[in-house]
Formats: sequence, C-alpha cells, structure tokens
Amino acid sequence: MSKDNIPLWSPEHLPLLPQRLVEMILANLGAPEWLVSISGFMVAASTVLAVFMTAFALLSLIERKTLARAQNRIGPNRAGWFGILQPVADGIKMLTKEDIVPARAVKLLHLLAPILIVLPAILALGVIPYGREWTPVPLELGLLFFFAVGSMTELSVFMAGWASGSKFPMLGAMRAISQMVSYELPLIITALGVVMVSGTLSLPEIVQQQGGGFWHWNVCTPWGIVAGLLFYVCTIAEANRCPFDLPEGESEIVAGHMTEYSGFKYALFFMGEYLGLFAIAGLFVTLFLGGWQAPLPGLGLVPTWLWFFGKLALVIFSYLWIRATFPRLRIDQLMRFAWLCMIPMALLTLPAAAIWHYMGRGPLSWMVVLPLVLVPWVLVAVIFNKRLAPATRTYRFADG
Amino acid sequence: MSVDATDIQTSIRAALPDVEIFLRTNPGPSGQHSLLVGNGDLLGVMRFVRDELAFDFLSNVTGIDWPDPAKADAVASDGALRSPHGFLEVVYHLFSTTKRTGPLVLRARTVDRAENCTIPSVVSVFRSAEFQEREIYDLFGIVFTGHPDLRRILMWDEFADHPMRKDYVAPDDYEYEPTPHGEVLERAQTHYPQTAG
Amino acid sequence: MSVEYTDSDRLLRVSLGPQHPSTHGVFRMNVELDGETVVKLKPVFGYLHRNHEKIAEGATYLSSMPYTDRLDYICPLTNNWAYALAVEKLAGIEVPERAEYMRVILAELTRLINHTAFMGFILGDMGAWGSALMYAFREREKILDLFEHLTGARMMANFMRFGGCRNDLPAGWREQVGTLVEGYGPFLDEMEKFLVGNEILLSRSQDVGQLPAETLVNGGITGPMLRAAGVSYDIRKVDRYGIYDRFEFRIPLGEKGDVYDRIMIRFLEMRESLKILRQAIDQLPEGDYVNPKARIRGFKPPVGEAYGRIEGPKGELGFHLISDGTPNPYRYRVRPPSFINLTLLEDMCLGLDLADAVIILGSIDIVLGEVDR
Amino acid sequence: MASLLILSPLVLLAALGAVWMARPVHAALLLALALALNAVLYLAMGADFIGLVQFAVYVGAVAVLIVFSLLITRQSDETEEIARRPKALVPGLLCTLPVLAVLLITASKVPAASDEAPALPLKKLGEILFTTHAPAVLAVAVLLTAVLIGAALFARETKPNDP
Amino acid sequence: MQPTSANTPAQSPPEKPGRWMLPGLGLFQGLAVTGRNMVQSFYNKERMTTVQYPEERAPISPNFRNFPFLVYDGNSIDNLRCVACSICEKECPPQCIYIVLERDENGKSLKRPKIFDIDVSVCMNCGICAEVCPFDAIYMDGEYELATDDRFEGLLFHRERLAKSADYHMKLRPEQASEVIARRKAEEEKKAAAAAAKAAKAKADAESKKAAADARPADEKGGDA
Repeated sequence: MSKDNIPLWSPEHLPLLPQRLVEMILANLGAPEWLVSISGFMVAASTVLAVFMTAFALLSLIERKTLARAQNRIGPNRAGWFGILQPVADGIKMLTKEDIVPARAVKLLHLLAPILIVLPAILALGVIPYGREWTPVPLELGLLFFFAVGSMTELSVFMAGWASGSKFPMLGAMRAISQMVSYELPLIITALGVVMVSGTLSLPEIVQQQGGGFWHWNVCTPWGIVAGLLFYVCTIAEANRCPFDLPEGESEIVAGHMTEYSGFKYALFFMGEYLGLFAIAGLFVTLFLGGWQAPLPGLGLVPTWLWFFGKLALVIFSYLWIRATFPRLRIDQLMRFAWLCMIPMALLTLPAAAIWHYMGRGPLSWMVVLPLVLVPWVLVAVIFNKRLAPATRTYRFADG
Repeated sequence: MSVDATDIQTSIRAALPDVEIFLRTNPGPSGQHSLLVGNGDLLGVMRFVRDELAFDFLSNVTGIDWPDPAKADAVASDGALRSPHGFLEVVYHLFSTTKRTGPLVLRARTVDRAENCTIPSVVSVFRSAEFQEREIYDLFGIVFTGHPDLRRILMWDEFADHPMRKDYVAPDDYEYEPTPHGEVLERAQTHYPQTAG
Repeated sequence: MSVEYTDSDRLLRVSLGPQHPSTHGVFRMNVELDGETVVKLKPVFGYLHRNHEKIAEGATYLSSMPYTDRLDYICPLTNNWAYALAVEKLAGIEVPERAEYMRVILAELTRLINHTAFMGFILGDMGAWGSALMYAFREREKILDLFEHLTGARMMANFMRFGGCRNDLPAGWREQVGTLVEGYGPFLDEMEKFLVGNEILLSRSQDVGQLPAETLVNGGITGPMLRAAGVSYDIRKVDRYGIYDRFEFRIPLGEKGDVYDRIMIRFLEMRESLKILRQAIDQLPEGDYVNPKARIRGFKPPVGEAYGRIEGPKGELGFHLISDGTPNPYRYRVRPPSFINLTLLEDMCLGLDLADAVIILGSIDIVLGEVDR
Repeated sequence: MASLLILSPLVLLAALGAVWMARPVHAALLLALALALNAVLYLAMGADFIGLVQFAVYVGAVAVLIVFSLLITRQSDETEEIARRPKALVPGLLCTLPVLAVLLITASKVPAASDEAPALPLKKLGEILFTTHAPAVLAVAVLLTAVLIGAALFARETKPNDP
Repeated sequence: MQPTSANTPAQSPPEKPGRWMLPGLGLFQGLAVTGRNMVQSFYNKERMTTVQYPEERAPISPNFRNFPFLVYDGNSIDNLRCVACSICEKECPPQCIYIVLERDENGKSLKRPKIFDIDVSVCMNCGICAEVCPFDAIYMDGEYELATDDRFEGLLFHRERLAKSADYHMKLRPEQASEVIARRKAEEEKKAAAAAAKAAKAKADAESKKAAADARPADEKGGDA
C-alpha cells in the first residue's frame, strides 16, 4: 500500500499515524533505510501497547463498576471524577507495595513467572487485525502463531506455582495447567473449522472473507453458531474467568498460583490475565464476529477499527456479566465438561463445516447441516439432564 | 412434654437389676428432676435409654464443679448428703425425636476433684457428646475414659490449668486499662506502679 | 466411604484457616489431601474463646443478657429469648401476652436475617462472590433498621428481660414490619430464580456431604441440617414454647440431606416464617410489654436448676442454669448449635474434594462467636 | 548465517544444562528452553510453519506435560541424584561419542547449504500431505488414538479402590 | 404422639415438582436476575441503598443508643442529677464506670460525683446503666462520630465530657425526655405536698403543744421554741 497518496489525517489510518509520522520525519532527516523501518516498527508496536495498556487500566475500573452495579453498589468513585483515576491509584499502590519473596521460593523462577505470563499475551496481541489498514504484524500464519504463543502461558503458570514453594500455589498450578491443557483442545478444533472454510491461516484474510454484512460472518452459519458458542466458552476457560476461575478460586486455595506474589509482580499477573483476555476475546471477534467488518454494508464512513473495539467491548461486557452471576465449577466437573461434552461437540463442527462448504453454502446446505449439528446437542441435553444434570426436587411438609 | 423421672427410674431398675440410680428432686419451679447414675453402669443406662426408651438424641452435656457438696445437694437432692468432699459432675439432657418427650436429666459424678476425676465417655453410644466431652475435659479437667480423641478443644494445648473450676485464679497480666477499680485496680497497680496513688 | 492410604508421605497437609476467606470466622481445619480428595479433616477451635460462661458466673443474671447478643452475633434476639426463657423457667416467671407476640415476631425476623445471609455466604463459598451476598444484605439492612428503631441497636439488641421485653413497640413499628413482610415475598422469588435452577449450583451441591438420618440424630445435629435429612424435629412444634401453638405453619423436610437440601430447606423455612409473621402481626394484642412484678435490680431466683431451649435459626439453642439463690448464677451453660453441628464435619467431608469441604462447612452455617463462646 | 552462530551454542548449552541439572524441575525447564531456541532457529531460517509448529507442539505441549507430571509426583530427594553424577560421566561419554562421530561425517558430505531455503507455500504442503502421503497420515492417526486410549486405561488403574 | 408428617408433596419452590428444565435455562435465569439488578441500580431507589457517607448521612432512628451521657437540669454543670449512688457502677456488665463521691472537709457526702469516668473503649453501649438508674441521671446518647487517635486518655470520658443538658436530651429523644420531665415534676409535687403536709402536721403539733402550753402557762417557763 503506497503511503504517499493516502491522506495523513484520514480516520481510517489514524492508528497508523504515529508510525507514518516518525518514518516521514526520519526520512526527511536522511536517516539510513534500516533505521527508518526499525523505528517505524518500534512506534507501531508501542501504539498497540499504549492502546491495550489504557484498555487494561479502563477494564480494571469498568469491571469493578459493572460488578458493583450488578450488586446494587456504586463501585469506586472516590479517586478522580467518577473513579477514573482508580487504575492510576491501583498502579501506584502496586508499585509502592513491598515485594515479599517467600524464603523457600526459587528466586529466579519466582521472578521469571510473571514476566513469562505477560510476554505471550503481548505477542498474541500483535497478530490480530484491528482495522482494514491496521494489522500490526500481518503474518501469513497468524492463527498458528497465536496458538503457539498462547500455549506458553501454562509453562509460566507452572513456574509461578512451583517456585513459590508453599502448598496453595502448588494446588493452584495443578488446577490451572490441567484446565488450560484440556480447554485448549476444543479451542483449536473449533478454530480449525474457520480455517477450513476460509482456506487460510492469516487472520486479515479470514476477516476479509467475512465482509459485506453480518450474515456473512462466520457465526451466522449453521456450523458457526455451534463452533462460536464452544469457542466463546473456551475463551472463558482459557482466560481463567468465572465460572472456570478454579486456579485462583479464592474460596478454596486463596489465590492459587498467585498467592505468594505481592507488589508489582502481582500487578504483572493481573496485566497478563487482562491482556490475555483481550487477545483471546479479540481472536473470537476476528474468527466468528467478522473482525473489523461493519454489520451492514452501507457503513463506509465509520473507521473499521471502531467496529472491532465495539464488538470487543460487547464480548468483554458479557464476561463481566457472567462473572457477576455464576458460581465456580469443581475441578472434576470442569474436566468432565471439557472432555465429555466440549471436545466431541467441537469435533462434530468440522464435518459440518466441510459439508456446508461443499454444498455450496446456500439454503440447501443450511437445511442439511443445521439438523446434523443440532441433533447431538438435543441428545446431550436430554442425556445430561436425565443422568447427570440434577433436576430440582419436591419437598414434603410436616405439621407436627 | 416433660418426663416423669420416677417411672423412668423404675423402668431402668426393672431392666437392669443391680444398677446404682437415685432420683434427684429439683427444688426450683422448673420441675426437671434428675437421676444420679453410678459411674459403673452409666454406659449400660445410656444404651438402655437409647434403645428401649427411644431417647435417641443427647442434646446437652454440662460439666459442673462442686467444691462443697452441700451446695450440690441443695440444688438436686434426695435428702441424704452423699459424699463428704467436693466432686465434679456431668449432667446429660436426653430427648426423644420420635416420642417428642422432654428432657430426661441424668447426672454422673466423679469420686473427687483432685486425682481420680474420671467418668466413662458416652461417645460410643451418642456421637454428639464427642466435642462436648472434650470441652468439659478442657475446661473442668474431667478425664473421659474411652473417648476416641481426648484433647483440649478451646484452650491451646500447652495450657495447664482448667479455667471453669471455681478455684481457678485468672492470670492478672491485664493490659493497662484507664479505669481499673476494685480489685482490678489493686492488681493493675501492682503491675503499673506509676499509676498508683 | 472411608479412604485409607498406606504411604502417608503422598498426602498434602494443608491448614485451611484461621485466616481463610471461607471459614466464616476464625476457624481452622487441618486437612490432609491426596491430590484434591480429603483424607483427614480435623477442625481446630478456640481462636475466639473468651469463656463467656465464666464471665456469666461472676456477673448478675441481668448483666449477662448483653453478652448473649455476642454468642451468635448474626441472630442476637433469639439468643436473648433463649436465655430469658431459661431464666423464666428457673424462676417461674409468667410472660404477658403482648411480650410473647413481640418475642415471636422478633425471633422470626431474626430467622429471616440468618437464612438470607446464609444464601449469600453459600454462594460466596461456591464462587459467585458478591452478587447474592449483596442482595441478601440489602434486605437484611431493612430488618436491622427495624431492630434499631425498636431496641436501639442494629445487632446488639439486649432487648429481652426476664418476664418480657425492655420497652414497648414505638409508634408505626408494626406497620413497618407489615410492609417489610409484604416486600419479602418478591425478594425470595428473585433469589430463588438466582439459586434454584442454576445448573452449576445444582451440580456443585447435590449429593455432597450426605449422611443418613440416624447418624445425624446420634451426632446431635439439630436445625435445618437435621430436617434436610427428613427428620421432622422442630422445637417450635415439639416443646410448643412461647405461643407457637397459636400459629399455623408447617415444617419443610428434605429427603437426602445433602447441601442442596439444606439450602432449599432454609428457603422454605423463610416462607414459613413470613406466614408466622403475618399471623403474629394481625393478632398482636395491647397490654403491658413486661411482667410488672419482674424485678430488674437485685433479681435472685430460687435455688434450683433449669434447662430451657428454643429453635434458633442454626439449631437447638439451650441454656442450662443452676442457681444457688444468690444474684449470680452458680453454673451458666450454653448449648451452642453451631459447635455441636460440627461434630460430623469430618464424616461428611471424607473422600470428597477440597472445594466440597468448603461448601459443606458453609452449609452447616456456623458462627464462631457461638462455636468458641 | 549470523543467527546460526548465535543460536546453536545457546541450544547446546541449554541441552547440556537439561542433562546436567540435579533438580528435575530445572532440567525440565531447560529442556523447554532448548526446544524454544530450536524453534527460533527454524524461524530464523525462514521456515515459518515448522518453527511455529515446533514451538506450539514441543514447548506448548510436550514440555508442559513433562512439567505437569513432575508437579504431581512427589520428587525424590536430590542428594543421591548428585552423588551418582560423576560415576555416570564415563558411560555417558562412551555412548555419545560414536553418535557424534556419525553426525560429523554425514554433515561434512552434505553440499554447502544454499542461502535461501526452498520456499514451500502452505497450501501445497497441505495438498502433498493429504494426497501422496495420505496412508502415512492415516496410520499415524490410528497409532495416536491407540496410544491415547492405552494411556487413559493406565491412568485409571493406579487410582486405589476404584469402584 | 407420632409426628403427623402430612407428606403433602407441596410443589418445590418456584415450579412444579422436578420439572424437566432445559440445561441452560437455569443459567440464563441467573443472568436475567443480575441483569435486572444492573439496570435497575441506576434508577430504582429501592435497590440502590448505598449512602455517600461524609456528604450524605443515613438518618439514625430516634432511640438509637450509643455511649451514655449524664443529664444536668438548668444550664450549669454542677446541678447534675447524678447523686453518685454508683448503682450503675455495680450493674455495668463490663465494669467500665468509675465513680468517686464528693465529700466536704468533714466527710459528709455532698451527693455529687467528684469523678465520674466512663471508659468508652470498654463500654458496649448496652443501656443497662440507663435502665437501672433511679435518679434519671444517665441516658444513652445518639452521637456516633467519636473517633480519636489517643487510645487511653482519648477514650476515657470524664464528667465534663459526659454531662449534657436536659434540653439536649429533650432534643435527642422528645417522648422519652418529656416523660422523664413529667415524672420528675410529679415527684416534685408529691414531695412538696408531702413536705407541706409534714410542715402542716408539724405546725399543727406546735399549735396543740402551744395550746397545751397556754393551758398550763404557770408551771413551766420554757414552753417549746
């Protein structure tokens, strides 16, 4: 894309503005070619980081305020105008808090763990297409990169759990790893469905194919509904959020693998968790909700990255809503749910997607694929309900 | 509805021939008379009461310290003064969930307050006595023979004395209080001389 | 189902508490875990022990009434009533009609507070931290305001005297209770929508911590836990103390006695309490609120012994008093339902997960003020 | 070429550390580091797909499972582990030297590596895999499922007094 | 009598017994409840009960009781109603009141407390002192902002700090104060009447004695004074 004929200040290219400005200035100053491209990349990366750091700060405030509203409270409103400065206050508190390292901890791993949790989240954020023009790193193997980097978090959770030396982190690490490993399978299998249909691993390409109105989105296809739902549930499990927040189930094992951390390392854990949440929710929006595509064809005026962040906000609001409502699953129920219900259902979406693709994607394919996908759900609902899912009970009354 | 202690006593005597069981009338208006059971046949009586008379719920086990026996006989007496020196006593309140009958009060006494203050534990008959007997052991010092896990329950394990006994002297290392008066004042002044006078 | 392990070094010894988010106070459990399943669970008490009974022996009958508020500090008025009932049985004092009605109204309001707060706590233990608790505490605040309006303090009421109550109902109090009772029905429906059908709660709480009814009775378990296992034993119906025989209400009974039944039994009990409250408010007579002949100062009951008990929200709360004629009780014994309900805690938790042990402790609904006394 | 010179000693060091470390957890983590550096080597040479797959499969799955199994089993104490190490040096060297020799001989016969790797687009890779090599892929798939079921059965038996 | 468990299979709380429910429905009901609360917490006063404390203050109920205070009639502190009988000191459960009776030089009690301390860190505002005081001298206050940084002297309220005027009591609890005032006035009248009656009787005796004295003036000089 030639840079010179695109107006500098067009809203669509706003996110790229800092990068193009720096490159223009350096080019005018006669800097060598490699220096210009290197600094351009650095500035592009820092814009992504800046955007998501402010999003992280905002989300930590919005989460507390939405949870408060769901519980008929007001939430933080003392720091700053409407609690706006609360994230700043938390940041300063985290920085000034004493950083206690337990005596039995393995110092190096104890320090390395929080870093290795934030690292993959940031790498994953670099791959997601936020706007028609704005994909920080348009990799040809974007999705594979995302999952490769994403799977490293388990290693850092183990380091955090094992290096802290005490019991609760050990339990927390065990739970976290088993949960992440068993929910990564359905995550990848459902993502395969999208890859099969769009024929490419590069995320901008996948979003390109979902253009022209929301009925083109992957979620509005017979197999897409089921795959999207499963992917959504797996994102909750992958980001360790309620009802799958077993690793730091505070009512059982205090704070799981994060128990022995305090001060800025604890803040790093939270940053890693929230950035991971942005990354995995961003992937969900990219694969199933048509990334930066506008819901209706005629909306060319609005910059595309606004659609992406709007959908992202909606998805993350649904996480907060779920967190305000549901209790936690037990570890064996979580495992049984993953292996007995999620993975078979996810495997089922692959043939459904293939049939839908080779039957020409028209109404005929809808009629064939829809029952193929929904019948097992009904079967599982009936079986689960009769055998496993308990019904409510009747209670007799005595007068005496 | 309340229980008639006398006919319970007669039925126990009928079933267990040579049992030591004496009626203790309660002078107060509450009308809850009790039966004093010898330590030897406490378990037998408890098992009989649970199985035949359907008192399947042991609600409460209370420990009492009687330094002078006259007071004990004033509260629950059959006229004759039974033991010359002080003793420790345990009172059991039993109820029946099926027959809905009121408290059957049984009493068991130790020989004396110093060396052998032991009473057979009823945990084998009523599990509900487990924690309550541990508490009585902790606060009164009655050793319950046959208790599965007799440890201190409320005080910390290294605590030596038994606080609920009448002759227990509380430690006087009070934190300084601005308005001590009476004997609290004198004791506080021994600890904080500058506040005296 | 007992789980024996020979090589004990494979076990993970964890001490849950006394500083732990879900032990309802300073309560500690030494748990031995094999992976996640509980192999051994020994409760440790005594962190809040202040020897309430020794203080009561040194004080007069009246001055230990405010201390009974601090036994089970979530339902102070039922503690007061249990103590007043025991002393009235010890000294043979009659209670006028109006005072009996006031006592029933206050006890049923306290039962509402306790069971509503229980709903919030049990969901907090399961992980839905905050939502149910805040709704429960929003309703609890309304009832506490009623108590503050009547007794002068939200929680530490110190309101019952031997032979009646401390002061009369202020103007308009009765109507306020009426409006509260009307508003409570819809709140319970909303709470049930939140609780009853929730699959995660169902799967977490059903068939967890289940014991046969005989073991429960033999273990001295009383209150909603006993009725959840199907044993119909409610002291309001058994002893017919106070004027409970004038009201028409029923006792809900479960069949399995697991955590789910205990939650639902407390729900149904709240609905029954609302029924009692409606009847009590309609029939509240005029008259003096305390027995005129009852003395406040220098009260010396005759020599004797008495055991009085009531159906507290947590179980049978009893007071065993022995008087030797002096103004101070010779022996003052509290029969604490929370303490005795913990006897079978280990039997319920063996072989289950750590997460279940936390919920089972929550379903017993203990308050450490009463456990440690 | 520069990346090869920087990365390969690092990989060697990490692998040696993985072998030499006394505490099993350190060894496992160093193994993960070695595999990760290997993946970086592939990426540096331009073979993106292989690099990412190596990273995802080895670091993401294999290393995590090794570490997870360490977490569950009770570690034996390291002291007798350290005691055995010097004695193990001689047999260790005896085994590795012939392998090293074979490796060097084959490496010398290979023609000088051309600079750019043969560019193989992903789509063609997929087609080759599922057309010419389809039977091999199916055989591996059947083998993997058999292994999975076997592992599940093994896991079940060790749990004592299972109904 | 056997428990008549009616065994009437009442319907389980919200819906028919053991109704088959689509597995996901319960979760959505839960979401609906939190959603409704989230939306209504913006406009429904019933649900939003939080009060921004320093700016707005929740109203306290009329007979809310906090720490006790001594009542003095009129406007000067030295006519306290308290006569230092120290009944409240004996009856106070945690023993946190400390009274020293004021005596003049030759030991006659002046019916006034020289020292009247309440250790507010020990007092649990149970209200028993106000209940047992026969002279209406001590009542429970409604003021609750008493935080201090000094743990000892700051929480030891002396007589001056505790004493408050009768009309403060009237302002704090109108009906209780007016009832006390009425009762005290009635006692005054009764005492006055009794005094008057005694005085009248004394005068009557004096006249009768005088009359008797007049009747026999000759035999004794003195006559009573």
